[in-house]
Amino acid sequence: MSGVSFEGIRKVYDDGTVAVKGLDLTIKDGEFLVLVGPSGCGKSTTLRMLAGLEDLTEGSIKIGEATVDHLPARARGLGMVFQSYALYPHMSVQDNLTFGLRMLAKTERPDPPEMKRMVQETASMLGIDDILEKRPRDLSGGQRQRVALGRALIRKPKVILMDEPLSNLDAKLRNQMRVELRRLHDELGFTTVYVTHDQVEAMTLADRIAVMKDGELQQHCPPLEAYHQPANTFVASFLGTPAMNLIEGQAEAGVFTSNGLSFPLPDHLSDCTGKGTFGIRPENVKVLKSNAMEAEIRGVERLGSESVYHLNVGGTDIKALWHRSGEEAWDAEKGGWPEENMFISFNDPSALWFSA
Amino acid sequence: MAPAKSSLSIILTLLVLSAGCLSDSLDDSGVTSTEEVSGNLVIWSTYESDSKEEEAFLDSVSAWQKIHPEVEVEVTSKPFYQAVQAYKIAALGGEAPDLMRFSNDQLGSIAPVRDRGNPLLEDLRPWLTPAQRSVWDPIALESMRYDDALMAIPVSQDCVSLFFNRALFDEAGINYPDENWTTADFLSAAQDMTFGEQVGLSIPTKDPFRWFSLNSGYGGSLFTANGEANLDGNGSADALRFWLDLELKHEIVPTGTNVETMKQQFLSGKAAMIIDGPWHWPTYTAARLDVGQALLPIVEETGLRMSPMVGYKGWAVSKQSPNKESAISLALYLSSSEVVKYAALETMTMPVLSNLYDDPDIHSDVALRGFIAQARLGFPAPTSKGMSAIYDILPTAIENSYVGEMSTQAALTAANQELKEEMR
Amino acid sequence: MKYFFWIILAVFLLPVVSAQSLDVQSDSSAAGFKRVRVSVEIESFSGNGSLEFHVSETFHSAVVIIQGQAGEMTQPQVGEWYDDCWTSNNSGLNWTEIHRDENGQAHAFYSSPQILSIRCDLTGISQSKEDNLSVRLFDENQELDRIDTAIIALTADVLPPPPDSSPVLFAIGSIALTIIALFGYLRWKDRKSMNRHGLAFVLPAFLALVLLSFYPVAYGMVLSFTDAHEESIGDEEYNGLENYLDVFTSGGFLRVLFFTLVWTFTNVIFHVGIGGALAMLLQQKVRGKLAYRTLLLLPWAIPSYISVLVWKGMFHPEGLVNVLLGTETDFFSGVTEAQTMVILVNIWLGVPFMMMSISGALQSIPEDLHEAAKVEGVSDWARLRHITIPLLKPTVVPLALMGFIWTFNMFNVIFLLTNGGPQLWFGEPGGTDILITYVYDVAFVKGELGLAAAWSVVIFIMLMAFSWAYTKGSKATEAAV
Amino acid sequence: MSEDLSSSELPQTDLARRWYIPYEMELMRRGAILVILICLPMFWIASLRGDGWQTIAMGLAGGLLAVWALQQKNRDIMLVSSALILFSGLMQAFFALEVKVAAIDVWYSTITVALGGGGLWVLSSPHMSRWLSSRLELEEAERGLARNNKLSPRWKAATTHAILLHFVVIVLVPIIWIIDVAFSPGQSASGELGISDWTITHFDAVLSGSDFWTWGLNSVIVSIGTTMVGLMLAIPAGYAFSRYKFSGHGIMMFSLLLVQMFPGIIILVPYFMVMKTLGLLNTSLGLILAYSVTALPFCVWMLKGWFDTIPRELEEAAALDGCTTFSTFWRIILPLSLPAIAVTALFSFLAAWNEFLLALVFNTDSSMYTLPVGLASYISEASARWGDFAAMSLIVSLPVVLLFIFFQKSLIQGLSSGSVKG
Repeated sequence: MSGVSFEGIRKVYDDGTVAVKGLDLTIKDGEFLVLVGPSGCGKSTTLRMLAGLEDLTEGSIKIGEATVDHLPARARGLGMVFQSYALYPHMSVQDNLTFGLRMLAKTERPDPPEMKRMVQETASMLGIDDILEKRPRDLSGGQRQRVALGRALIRKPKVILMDEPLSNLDAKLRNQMRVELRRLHDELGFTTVYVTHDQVEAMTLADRIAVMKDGELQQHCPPLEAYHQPANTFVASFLGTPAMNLIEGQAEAGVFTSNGLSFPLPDHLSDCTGKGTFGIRPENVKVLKSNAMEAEIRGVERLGSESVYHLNVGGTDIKALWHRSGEEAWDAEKGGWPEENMFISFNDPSALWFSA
Repeated sequence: MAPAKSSLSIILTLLVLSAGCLSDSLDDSGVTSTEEVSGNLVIWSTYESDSKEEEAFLDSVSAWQKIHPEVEVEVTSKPFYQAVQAYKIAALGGEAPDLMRFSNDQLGSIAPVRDRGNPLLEDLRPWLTPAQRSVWDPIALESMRYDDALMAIPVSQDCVSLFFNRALFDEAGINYPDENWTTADFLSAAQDMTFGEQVGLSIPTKDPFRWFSLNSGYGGSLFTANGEANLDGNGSADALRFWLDLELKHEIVPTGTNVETMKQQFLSGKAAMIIDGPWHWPTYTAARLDVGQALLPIVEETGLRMSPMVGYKGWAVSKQSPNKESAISLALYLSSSEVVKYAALETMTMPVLSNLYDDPDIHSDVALRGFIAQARLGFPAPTSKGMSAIYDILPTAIENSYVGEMSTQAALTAANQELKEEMR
Repeated sequence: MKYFFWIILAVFLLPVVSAQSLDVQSDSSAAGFKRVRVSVEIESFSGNGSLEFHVSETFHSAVVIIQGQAGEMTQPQVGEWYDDCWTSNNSGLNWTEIHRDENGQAHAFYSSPQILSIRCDLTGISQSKEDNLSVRLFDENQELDRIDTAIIALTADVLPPPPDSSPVLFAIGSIALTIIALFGYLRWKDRKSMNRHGLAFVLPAFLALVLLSFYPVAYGMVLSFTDAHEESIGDEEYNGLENYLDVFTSGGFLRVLFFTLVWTFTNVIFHVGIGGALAMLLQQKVRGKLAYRTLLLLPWAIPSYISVLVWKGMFHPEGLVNVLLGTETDFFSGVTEAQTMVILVNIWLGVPFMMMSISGALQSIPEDLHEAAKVEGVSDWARLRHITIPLLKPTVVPLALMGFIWTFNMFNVIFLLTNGGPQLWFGEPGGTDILITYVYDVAFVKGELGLAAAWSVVIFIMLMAFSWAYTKGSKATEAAV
Repeated sequence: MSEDLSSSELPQTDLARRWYIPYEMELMRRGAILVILICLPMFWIASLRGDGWQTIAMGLAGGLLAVWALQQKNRDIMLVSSALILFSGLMQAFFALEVKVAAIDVWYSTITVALGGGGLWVLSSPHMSRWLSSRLELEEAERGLARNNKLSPRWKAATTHAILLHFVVIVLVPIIWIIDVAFSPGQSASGELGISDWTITHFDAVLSGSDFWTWGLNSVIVSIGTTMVGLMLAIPAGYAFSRYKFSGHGIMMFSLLLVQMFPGIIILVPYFMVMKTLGLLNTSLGLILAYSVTALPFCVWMLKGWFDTIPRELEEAAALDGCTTFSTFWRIILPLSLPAIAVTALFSFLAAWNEFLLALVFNTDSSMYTLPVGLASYISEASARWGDFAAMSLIVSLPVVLLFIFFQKSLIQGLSSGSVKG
């Protein structure tokens, strides 16, 4: 297994649109990197450039120590799982797995018993040894997904690339597969470059995430770090559901004022001045009984273990999250905060300030 | 079930190879039938749409309609090459037209058909008095008969004769062909005028119809007096040899010439002589070609003049037609001398009425006179099963001799054998 | 024209002879349609003369009477000439056909002056109103006697019976009923499952198909067991497998079958091959794809008869093909040349349809299949062989079968181009004849309908066997996608 | 021939050198295959002309040798084979100049000389020889890879265009001939190609022809009628065959093909009798029914293939919210199948638009003629009015071409009834 490094890679399509604007990113050997961002942010293009399916306009890509800028895809020794699984419909599961191997030159093709062993090993690892003779169209979504993964893993590639592999599965199966993917990665330790637009997958799977927007890298760090210290408002709003509250306004002398709303900044932000955006995650919004900002409740989404309160404070919409284990659970029995005259405060160490 | 290929398009039998000596004209005979005529008539015409012949024909029909206002005539034009097949199918289905014009070898193909014992065409003998019959050239009338029955009222005749390009002859300093031209003069003239792009003679070598003229010149005849097959009779093999050598040995006639390319070469002044019929004459004169017509030459070896097969056309009435009175009245009118004469002068179609043979107006037209003279020297195309079979068998003999597979004698003997079987 | 001469002659030379008597009877229904039988008895006539018939004041016909021997004049039998006349010298006890000269002019000969009877069926007599007939006897110089009578032809014209459409009605009716009954049974059989709705959907199409084509096909098959011929339609008798025996033992059978198979397989292989190649080329990112596709589709759009005729002109010895190839081949006289020509022209006609069908199938192969293979290290060639072609099979396999059936029965390309090609074998199919063009010759040129029907049934069985084997074969090998 | 020329002794990381294959190699391989392909017809033409086939054999040998040499990366043999191809082209040109230069010789020589010469020129480049003896520097390999990615798509496009143009020329030659005859004066067909004075007299003659418009109208009615009736019959049948496995399913599908197998020629008379009994003679309806039945087998098969590819879940979903079979079909399946319907429509339209035989036989009176029958009346045994004939043929084929251009996209997509979609 080997690491991957992108050095200043740029991708300009024939019609002039710039998909990736100078991306620099290194992925350590055995690391699980998740490229995440809204659709059209260049994450898939980056993945395809790494895979060799798209040509590189500028910059260089290294797999391990070898630069692979213009190498054809087949020369890069990678494994890839597609969103649509891209299983060969006219081949059995076994043939799908061994197709790549069977097509190697005679000198490098593993002899039949060896190939049998590799199939057995991969199949048992992915729990698909009972469906080896079946055709892809007779398989369930989950099974197809595992076969696609098996096909990528069987050749012991340097890096495994995954392009939104779970997006075609139903919610329950998706969670199950996420856990299993993570388990496989930890067990086999292959370097993985995983592309998704689902920030939940990013948070749960990634050793490190790279958030992208309009072809530019926003932040590259472990998921929780990005969650708690987002580099900019985009990363902040992108990660976490419900999304972080972001209020643009003016801060001087420890007081933040936005149209119709003003409140004292928490201590660690008291010296911020000038225009900027104040951010606080809904779960960190403190709900008090009195002497704080009056909040009018617009709606409540009760999800059982937690509830999302849509509030309006001085004309600005704010979301607050009640969680069962929250220590100031006012009405624990009724499961949630009172319905009227609620007061909130933003005085929390996790609040953030983004200067404009 | 509809034909095999979903977009099976056309059985356009463009028999460019064997155009044959067929043409069309209008004709009439002295007396209209005395019966009162009624009901409506359906005529299938095979004239080329919007052509001069079609105009002449339609004018005559409307003229007849003025005389018989109570009869309503509906003319449908049919593509010529599918006419026989379309007629047979329609007749077998009870939807045949009342009146249609056929050539005698077309009659040879329709006459033998029997649908539950009934022929498709009306036997016209009971309809005509001997006086009415006497207006036509007896040979023409005879050619309209099949197994004794009179299938149609003759209206025109046609045969090939020698066409030559006067300008090319002058250029080569050879005097024009005349009555006592022999095949030797014919060959040497053709050879002298073959150089560069120009050819002395252009004929569709594989066309049996034109070869018949040479065959009779060599003393050959398709059938013996009492009607047996006689393709390999005296002189036929030599005739075929001479005919093929015009292309194979003397290399005068360009390879693969067919009627269409022969016409094209003559029109573009690349052929000094061709053997063609009056139906193409207007095209040549219209192209302001200095074209002359002469009798076919006399065969050197036998001293006999080449005599072409004369094809006849006539108006036939369907047996199933409910109003034969008006059909025959119209047919007689269309083959009456006034209509035929108009057609002869307008569209070069040769009449078959005896009185028109020496008609001064017709004689005033040099070409017409020449064609009639040639026709008088021709022999009538027999309307019989044998004749249709010849058109089916003879090409095989010609092609075998052409590619050298067989000698002309062997080929013609084999053909004759096959013809005997076919006629059994 | 000859008898005019006699009449004038008769008028001048007529010696005065004792008065003769003339007796005329007419029979309106003895002589057939539009004919009246007129028998004339002439007593004590001597020397030469003529007997004239005039119908409603217009000259009809005449019989020349000569005293003496007949000489070598012919006596055409009844029905051989345009009309019939007889003579008798025992006042009608027995009649002999009258003599006619080479122009067909009737001559009555008699030796001694006693009763001479002449009987003629006069043609062209109206059957709707009475005409007056005037029979005039002339001797060599003047008219002797004349009798006027009225005649009318009473036999009616017998129109052939219209083709009875009852068998057709019966066939269509019965087949419609059987189909409906069959569908009813099938629906009852599937009553439990949802499948029965399908039958209702399929019925209209099936009914239309069978209604129009069942009777003709059945008629054709029945005909193949009879000695049906153009000259005896309607009165054909059953002749067992004689036609089929003729088909299989006919001279050119193996030759024409061989060329038909060569014709069909070469055509289908090139149609699918070139069509597939073009489809794949057009699959790549290439500019002007619409223009290419439209141009390459023209042979399918242009009516095939015009394009085939143009090809015929171009394959002429001085045609464009020979000019381009620098050859002077006469493609119409050599067998192999003619066969190559007809196949090339049909390939030109058939490629566009296959190209379109295959490019449709190509487009349904998702792009990421190829990308997955590329990443897996599979070469272009291996991708073509292991992914593209196998995935095209479910479309190309049935397409090729339809192509096979259409080309096997493709009639008009060969008919228009060579009409069966160089005819080098007497009474056998020509060089480029395939089964269907030969069937046309047998049916419409030779008129042997029974034999042609047998040939058609043989074609039908061959095609059916091939298609059945083909579908069975392809089902087995087809990667069940 | 496998692509992978990697030799194992290069260090693992030096992927560029291990994998780099100059795109010229690929080009030369395709060039060699092209030479082999063009030699085959040339043998036939040489046999037709009777002149020596040695030069062609030389070209073929060169092609085969080149393919083998490229496999073995053997530079000397590659040089020899390129020389052989080049020389064969020159020899062919030389012989042709001596006897008679024909277009085919020019074509053969240009291609062989270009490919042979190109091969030699490529092999002579130092970069190539270094690569062949695998003495290539790493950066040079990487630059080579970059060049490959930039240039090879262009070369591929160029070769694709070249091949497509070849086929376009072959397709267009007869059509150019028809256009030439249609626009040049006179009614002759076998005149020289090339139009001296363009005239549209033929088009005027055709369009102002007495019954062109009646024929045209009849043709339009019949063709559109056939498309309508054809679809009305084929769509439900196709849907039923695709969705329901009712008993007799297989036999009925096969019997659809069966009907096409019986030669139509022989059964014209009984078919005429059927039409007469049903009173369909001399009617457009008669032709419409006849042509729909002709086109039915292909249309049903096509639509079934297409409906197979539509996943059943859609229908099940529609059935859940209470749609009857018919409304599901009408509201869900039909809109999805417009491309396939477009194809069957075009196919039925064409089956009716160009058909001649049935039109001639069934419609005996000329007011009911369709265009193909009218077209045939231009050819009589006395003389063929080629000019008008060509002009009318172009007019007849124009609507079909326009139809295709407009429905191009959905037509192609319609045909993609492959079983992989969904």
